[in-house]
This record gives sequence, C-alpha cells and structure tokens, in this order.
Amino acid sequence: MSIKKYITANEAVAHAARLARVEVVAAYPVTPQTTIVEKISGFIASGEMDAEFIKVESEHSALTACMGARMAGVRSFTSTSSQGLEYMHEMLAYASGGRYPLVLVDVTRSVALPWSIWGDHQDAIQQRDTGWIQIFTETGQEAMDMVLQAYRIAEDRRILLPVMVCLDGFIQSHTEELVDIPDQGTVDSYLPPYEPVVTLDVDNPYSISIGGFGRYYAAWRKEQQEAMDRARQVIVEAGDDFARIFGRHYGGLIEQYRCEGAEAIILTMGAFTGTAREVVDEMRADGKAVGLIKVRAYRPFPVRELRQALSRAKAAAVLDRDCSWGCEGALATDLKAALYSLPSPPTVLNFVGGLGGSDVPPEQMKYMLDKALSVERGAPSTMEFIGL
Amino acid sequence: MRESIPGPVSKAGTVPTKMGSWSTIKPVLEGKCNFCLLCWIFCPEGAISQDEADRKVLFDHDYCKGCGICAKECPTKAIQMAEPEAGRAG
Amino acid sequence: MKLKEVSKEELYRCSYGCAGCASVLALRLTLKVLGENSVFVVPAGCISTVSAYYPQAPFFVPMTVMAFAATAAALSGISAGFKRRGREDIHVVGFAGDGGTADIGIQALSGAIDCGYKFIYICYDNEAYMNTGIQRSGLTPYGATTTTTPGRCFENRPKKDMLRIVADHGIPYAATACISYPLDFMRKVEKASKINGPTYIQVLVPCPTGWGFAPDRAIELGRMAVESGMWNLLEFENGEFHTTYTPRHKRPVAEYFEAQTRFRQLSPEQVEAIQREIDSRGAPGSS
Amino acid sequence: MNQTGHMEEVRWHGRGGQGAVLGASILGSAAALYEGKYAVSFPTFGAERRGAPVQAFTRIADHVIRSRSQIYHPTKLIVLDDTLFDVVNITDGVPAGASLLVNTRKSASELSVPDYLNVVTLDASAIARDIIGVAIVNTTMLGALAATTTLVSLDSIKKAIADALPQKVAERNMAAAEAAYERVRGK
Repeated sequence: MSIKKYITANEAVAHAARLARVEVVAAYPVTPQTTIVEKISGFIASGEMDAEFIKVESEHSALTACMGARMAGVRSFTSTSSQGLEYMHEMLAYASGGRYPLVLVDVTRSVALPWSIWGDHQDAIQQRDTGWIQIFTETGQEAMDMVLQAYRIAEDRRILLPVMVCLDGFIQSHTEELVDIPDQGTVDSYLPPYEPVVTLDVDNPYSISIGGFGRYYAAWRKEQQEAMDRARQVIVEAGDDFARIFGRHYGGLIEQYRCEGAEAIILTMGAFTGTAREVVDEMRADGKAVGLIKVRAYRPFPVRELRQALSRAKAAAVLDRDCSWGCEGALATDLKAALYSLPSPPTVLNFVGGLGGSDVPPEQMKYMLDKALSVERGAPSTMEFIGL
Repeated sequence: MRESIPGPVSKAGTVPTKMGSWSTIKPVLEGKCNFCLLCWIFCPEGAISQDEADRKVLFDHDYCKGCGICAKECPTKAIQMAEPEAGRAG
Repeated sequence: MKLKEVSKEELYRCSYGCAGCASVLALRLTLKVLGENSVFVVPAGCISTVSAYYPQAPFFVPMTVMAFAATAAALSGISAGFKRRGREDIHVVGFAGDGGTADIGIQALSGAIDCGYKFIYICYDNEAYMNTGIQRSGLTPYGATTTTTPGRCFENRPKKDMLRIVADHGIPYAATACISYPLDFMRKVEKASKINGPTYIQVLVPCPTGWGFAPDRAIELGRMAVESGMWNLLEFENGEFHTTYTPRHKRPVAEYFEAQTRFRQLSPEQVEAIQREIDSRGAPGSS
Repeated sequence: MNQTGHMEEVRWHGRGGQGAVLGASILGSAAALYEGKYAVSFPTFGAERRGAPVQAFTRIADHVIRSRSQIYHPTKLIVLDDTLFDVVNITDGVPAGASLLVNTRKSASELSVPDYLNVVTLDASAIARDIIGVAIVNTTMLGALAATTTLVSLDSIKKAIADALPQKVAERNMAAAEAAYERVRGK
C-alpha cells in the first residue's frame, strides 16, 4: 500500500533513497540539498533505513566514498548542489569512466561568482561532459520516481554508468505537495538487489579503475559512448516498467505536451515546465498553435526524439536556466545540432532566464512563445536574456 | 576479460612483460651464502627465492631489474653484479 | 617477527618501477604481512603509474586507482561497504605517496580518520613528487633541492610532521618506519591490521632518482637517515609516542647529506645548523 | 488563468521565527490530505533570519497544480505581524475582492488598506500567548482563516496541526486555532 504525504521534493528524494535500499550514504551539507540528507539521517536514526552514513569532510570525498561503497559491492547514494557539485567534478569523471553505477541527486543551484544560493541549472550543465546520464525532473513525485528509476538504469548491465537526477533548487526542492510514496514490497519488485559486475573481491581479484595507453583508452571511451547510446532505450524501458507497476509515466527522454499542429514550441527542463503547461493551455485557448517539449534526459541527448517532435514546427523557443559563456544556452546549442539534418529545421530562439533564482513567470513564457509564433521558418537564431 | 567487464579493469596478476629485460647487470652468487635472507627481504622485485635444501638464495633473472641492492646489502659479500651471459633471456 | 617467518609469497610483481625502487619494496613487504585478504587503494603517484596500465596488473590482490586527493575517502567508502557485507576481516589499505598524503590528500585523510572506519593508510614517503619529476612536497625536508626548489632556492621549510598531525586526530594507531628496517616496518603493518579503526604508517623510502644516489644504495640511505636522526622510527598508540628503534651508532648528518646530491648546495654552516637542531631534539612527542 | 478551474493563492507575510512557512505548509497539507484538494506550499527562497520579513505561499485548487512561479496576485493574504505594513508593500498585486487576514489589535479601519479588500482583523497574539504560551500565531491565524473562508474546515486544520507538531504542542495549537475560529465566527 502506498501512502500519500504532503512533503517537499527533497523529502521525497530521501524516501526514494530509503526505498532503493541504499546501504551507504555519504554527503556534505550544501543549500538547497541539505534537507535530503537530514531526512535520511532521520530515517537511519529511527531505524526506518538500515545504512551507513559516512559524514565526509567534502563533496569530493562524498562521491569518492560512494564509489568506494560500490567497489565493496553495495548500493550508495549522495546528493549535492552547486559548489558541491563543482567540487565533485573530478570524481564525476572518475565515476563514469570507471563505469560506476552511482546515483547522485543534484538539487540545481547557480554557481559562484556572483555568489548565489538560489536556483538555476548552471551547476548541472557545467558537468555535462563528465559522462553522467543527466535527467531533469519537474515535481517532487517525479524526482522520487526518477531516483528509483535511476538505480535501475545505472545498474543495468547494458549501461553501468552513473545517473544524476536533477531537481530545481527551492522551486522544486522546497515546495511541498502531495507525493505518493510506494511501499517497500512494490519498490522491491521494480528494483532488484544490486548485483555488481566487478568489486574489490579477494576471491576473484581485479585491478579496477586503472589506466591504459592510447588505443586502450580510446576503446574504453568508445564503449562509454555506446553505453550512453544504449541508455536512450534503457531510460524508456525503465520508465515504461515503472508505469506498469506504479501507474505513473513521464514520457521517456522527452515529454510532448500539446504539440499536435503546434507552430511554436517551447522547450524547458525542470520545474518551470509546470508553469509552461499553464501558459500553453492558456494560449491554446486563445487559438494559438503552441506546444511544449519537456526535455527530461539531457544526457544522453534525445536527438532523434527532438528531431521528430520539432519536424513540423516553425520555431522553437528554448528556455535555458544556464549559459555556455561565449556561446549561448546549452540546451539551445544541443537542440540546433540535433535539428541540423532536418531538411527545413525550425528557427531556434534561445532565452536565457531564471538565473540565480529569478522567477520565470507566465508572462515571460508567453513572450517567448509569441516571439516564436512571429518568426518565419529559416529566420536566424537569436539569443537573449529575459527577466532583466 | 574486457568482454564481460566494462571499463578499465584487468585481472589481478596480469604481467605481460617480465621486467628482467630492463637490466644490464645481474646478480650471481659467487661467495659463501649464509642464508641470512637480507637480499631476499630487500629485493624490490621479489626476484630472489630461497633454496631451503641447499640453504642458499636463487635469482630469477626474468624479474631482476639489476638494481644491485642484494649485492650491496649482502653481509658476506657473496653476491656479485655481472654482465648477463650472452644469449640469455634479458 | 623473524625474517625466516616472513611469507615467501610474492603478491606484487613486475611493476614498471625504477630499478632499486624502495616504494615498490615497501608495497611488496606490506603485502607479505597482509596477504591475499587485502584490497588496495592507490592514488596518482609512483605506485599507480608503475602498476596500472592495462593489461598490466602487478597487484595479485584487488586494487583500484584513485584520484590524487581521494585515497582516504575511498577507504571510508570501501570499509563501510565491507562492513555492510559483513567482511570486516578484509584489510582495506591506502598506499599513497608523500604529496598524495601530506598535500593534496590531507583533507580526505583528516576526514577519513574522523569518520573512524577501519583502514590502514600507508604513506610511502620519498620526500618529493617523484612520479612527475621531483617537485617539492610538504614532506620534502629542509635543505633539499627539487625541480621546484632548485639550487640556492632549496626547500626552506621543515618537513611537515604528519605523525603528529594524525595523532592529534586521536587516531588509534600511527607509526613511522623506514624501508631499511623491514621487520620494524612489517611489525607496524601487522599491528595496524589488528586495530579496529583508522591507522596510519609513514614509511621512508629513499628514491635513487629523486635524491641522487646509485640504486644499490637505497637501503643504505634509509639507514643513514635514521642513524643521523633525520628520520625516527616511532609509534603512537594509547595517546603516547614512543621510539621503536634507537640506532646504536649516531652518524653525523653531514655524512647522510654527502651520500646524495639533493643536499649538496648546503654550506658547512647550514649543515652545522641542521646538526645542532637534530642534537637539541628531545624525546618524541615532547616538543 | 488555466482551463481547469479556479485556484486560490494564499500569500503569507510574517517575520522570520513567526511561523509563516509552517503556516503555509499546514494549510496546504490540510487541503491536500483532508479536503481532497490539490495544494502546494513553498517559502520565499532565501536564508531565513529571525525578525526579517518573510513570505510564504500556498496554492489550493480542485485540479493538479502545475505552476511553479511565485504568487503575484494572491486571492488571500495572511499577515502575522501588523508592523510589516510599515516595512513591505503587503497589498502589492492583490486584486479587488481578495481577502486580508491580519493579526493586530487594531480595527480594520485603522489599517491603511485599500477599500477593495475584505479585511478581517484579530488579536491572534493574545490568543496564542494565552493558549499556546508563546506569540507564534500561525496556527491561530489558520483557525481564523477557516472561519472566514470555505478553503478548509477547522477540522482539517486541526488534523494538519496534529500531523505537523509533537502531540503536546499540537494540542495547544489546535486549541488556539479553535479559539480564533470561535472568536471570528462570533464577530
């Protein structure tokens, strides 16, 4: 029997770690992630969760300790934000290159300087090329459900890559809403016990996470890319299986919302997708042909799915809560690359907004979509900051 | 192994090259070995073994890098460093 | 422990280490004590560089290469994992150089000692970043040249006292050792392996390449370091320091300096000052 | 503003330490868990410091609430401390017909509030001090809210208080909510 609780997304994530039967947690406090591990500490103290909590001295050590636990053959969990994720950067690459099936929750937050504890996606985007599967979520429910799915995806023998589940700092992490918390038995039927492929096993010893000269190195990297490619399918499967058992489905790599016949489509990642739904509904009611694509998987990037979803639109309005300085919003760049081979691709308009915790109110999204409706297909791409 | 285990992993104890090829000089036992085992314990490469029956040490030239620590530390000066014999491996 | 009782099994072989590498020797002896029931975490440094290029795997026990700063954190994670799996009998060993321990790894080491999981952290101390070509570390002694403290710009700060630093964490067991005293070193490794908590051993490993001496003199140089008082064989347990070996014959520090090239820029007056400093030292832990 | 129906947007004004965030949370959970509605609640996002003006928000609707933007046009305002009128623009963005519930010893006419708002005042501090023992008025104000709107019932508020607080404390807070309810109803 599942139970409904009125809780924050952070609390929901803590429940997910508990239900995933995580055995080692290592974490370091950083706003707005901290309440996740506080809750987990509470679960361990009350006996609701049977796990070791390693109170490390830094995020660098947190991720390392999670890798260590995996080397010993047990499931681990960590979460962080912003500077903490930046501090983990080196170990993020170790984890993916070493093919560790870790799960990390990033409660997204802007990156200093300028100093800011508030939300945007800059921290996650700056880790884009570390080789992690990155999935953005919209609600507390989706964050919890995705953490459970993340263990399935990461530990799948076809994948063996770490997964970063992103939820938006504050507007998602600290917002309370109804969350359906499944019972342990149902979760167990979805997520089997962890069976590691290789560990530090004294009876079957290996040197693991070692190095190799050129061609070996390149071969491992190619395998890593192939696993990322396979992850597109595995993410969809994990979501479909989840839906069969729990009745909740989030749409695989992307979710299309009212895209039928849409001339202009707004693309979002994360919690502001909810606001965009309202805006699309309202504009549709006014007879405007607009739709929404929620990009769930940022890595692996849903190239084929986006190409199909946008093949008939004349313009895409991309909301980036990040920027690749000297270029543009990261999602916009990736989207353009994905659309390149279309015979007549839609115009991509990039809007960088919601930085440093600033709100993206419905008016801004309407502005984006109206602008997209007004451009001709094939018009030059633009990039602008909104909300200033 | 790489077929079943993804990532940079290798079976423990895989030694494709024996490092004896590195050395230009090799230890030889020429004097009286008192079987004190100092050369054995100090050999970085584990290239010295014990012949318990004859109470003397043996050198495995496949592993010896020719550092000469054994000769230096031998209290009876029984070990000499010498050019390897012609035609010998390493 | 006697030499005849030391395990004949070789559990580390065919590294790419330099001829006469005392770090490799320290690893070999560590494995003789701990045996097959041990796993190793090796960060960036000499030992990982000579031990971990596919398909080469000279460790006969499980090992992993870890990021430079991360050794001790990995030990906590592995130890916690083994605890969960009921395998606390397995020795979880970190094997890191002086830079990986006293510089970039000191934060994780401090944190891991605080966490309190069972592990043995061994610092093979060759007193500089030898793997990258002899750069100064926090454990380079006063007076030594390296490629980043060349010539007259020799290292002008004292060697960081890691034993005292880990002791001040309230670590259950810590020791210094020197590769030239193998039984003392191995006894300390054995002692550490029986402690149910974090332990630390720092073993001095003379480096022919970095210190400037012929490879066959590696053991001799370590002996000279101890006999000159430049290095002391100590233990810290039950909150107290004590000496495990006092050389019968003291040796002037000048002799130790003359046996290698890294101190040769020191003037007689500077050597004299170092000698006075050594002579004025009290019992371990008393300063 | 959306196709699925009406949504109540409640904005809480208080000072750090007065319980605005917990009040918003209890209101949301009362609606979501005991009224069969959908609700979300969230604080203003920032470092909370005692005494500093803070805001918190509760959205309540009969349908799934998707918007993640802040609340700019609240249909209900709850003010925990009347000194805030001098510090922040409390009625900013509030549409005509919205209701305003203020903890104050003053009467509605004494507050400089636009006349297109429905104002209810209550000395919640006195009730809280009497019954709870401290002047933390969030639960007291929730009792008053239940009396003035159809948003949530007093019963649901009391259940949500019982969920949120340790038993002894919860009992006193429930009593304070009830007292405020009766006081406002009696007006």
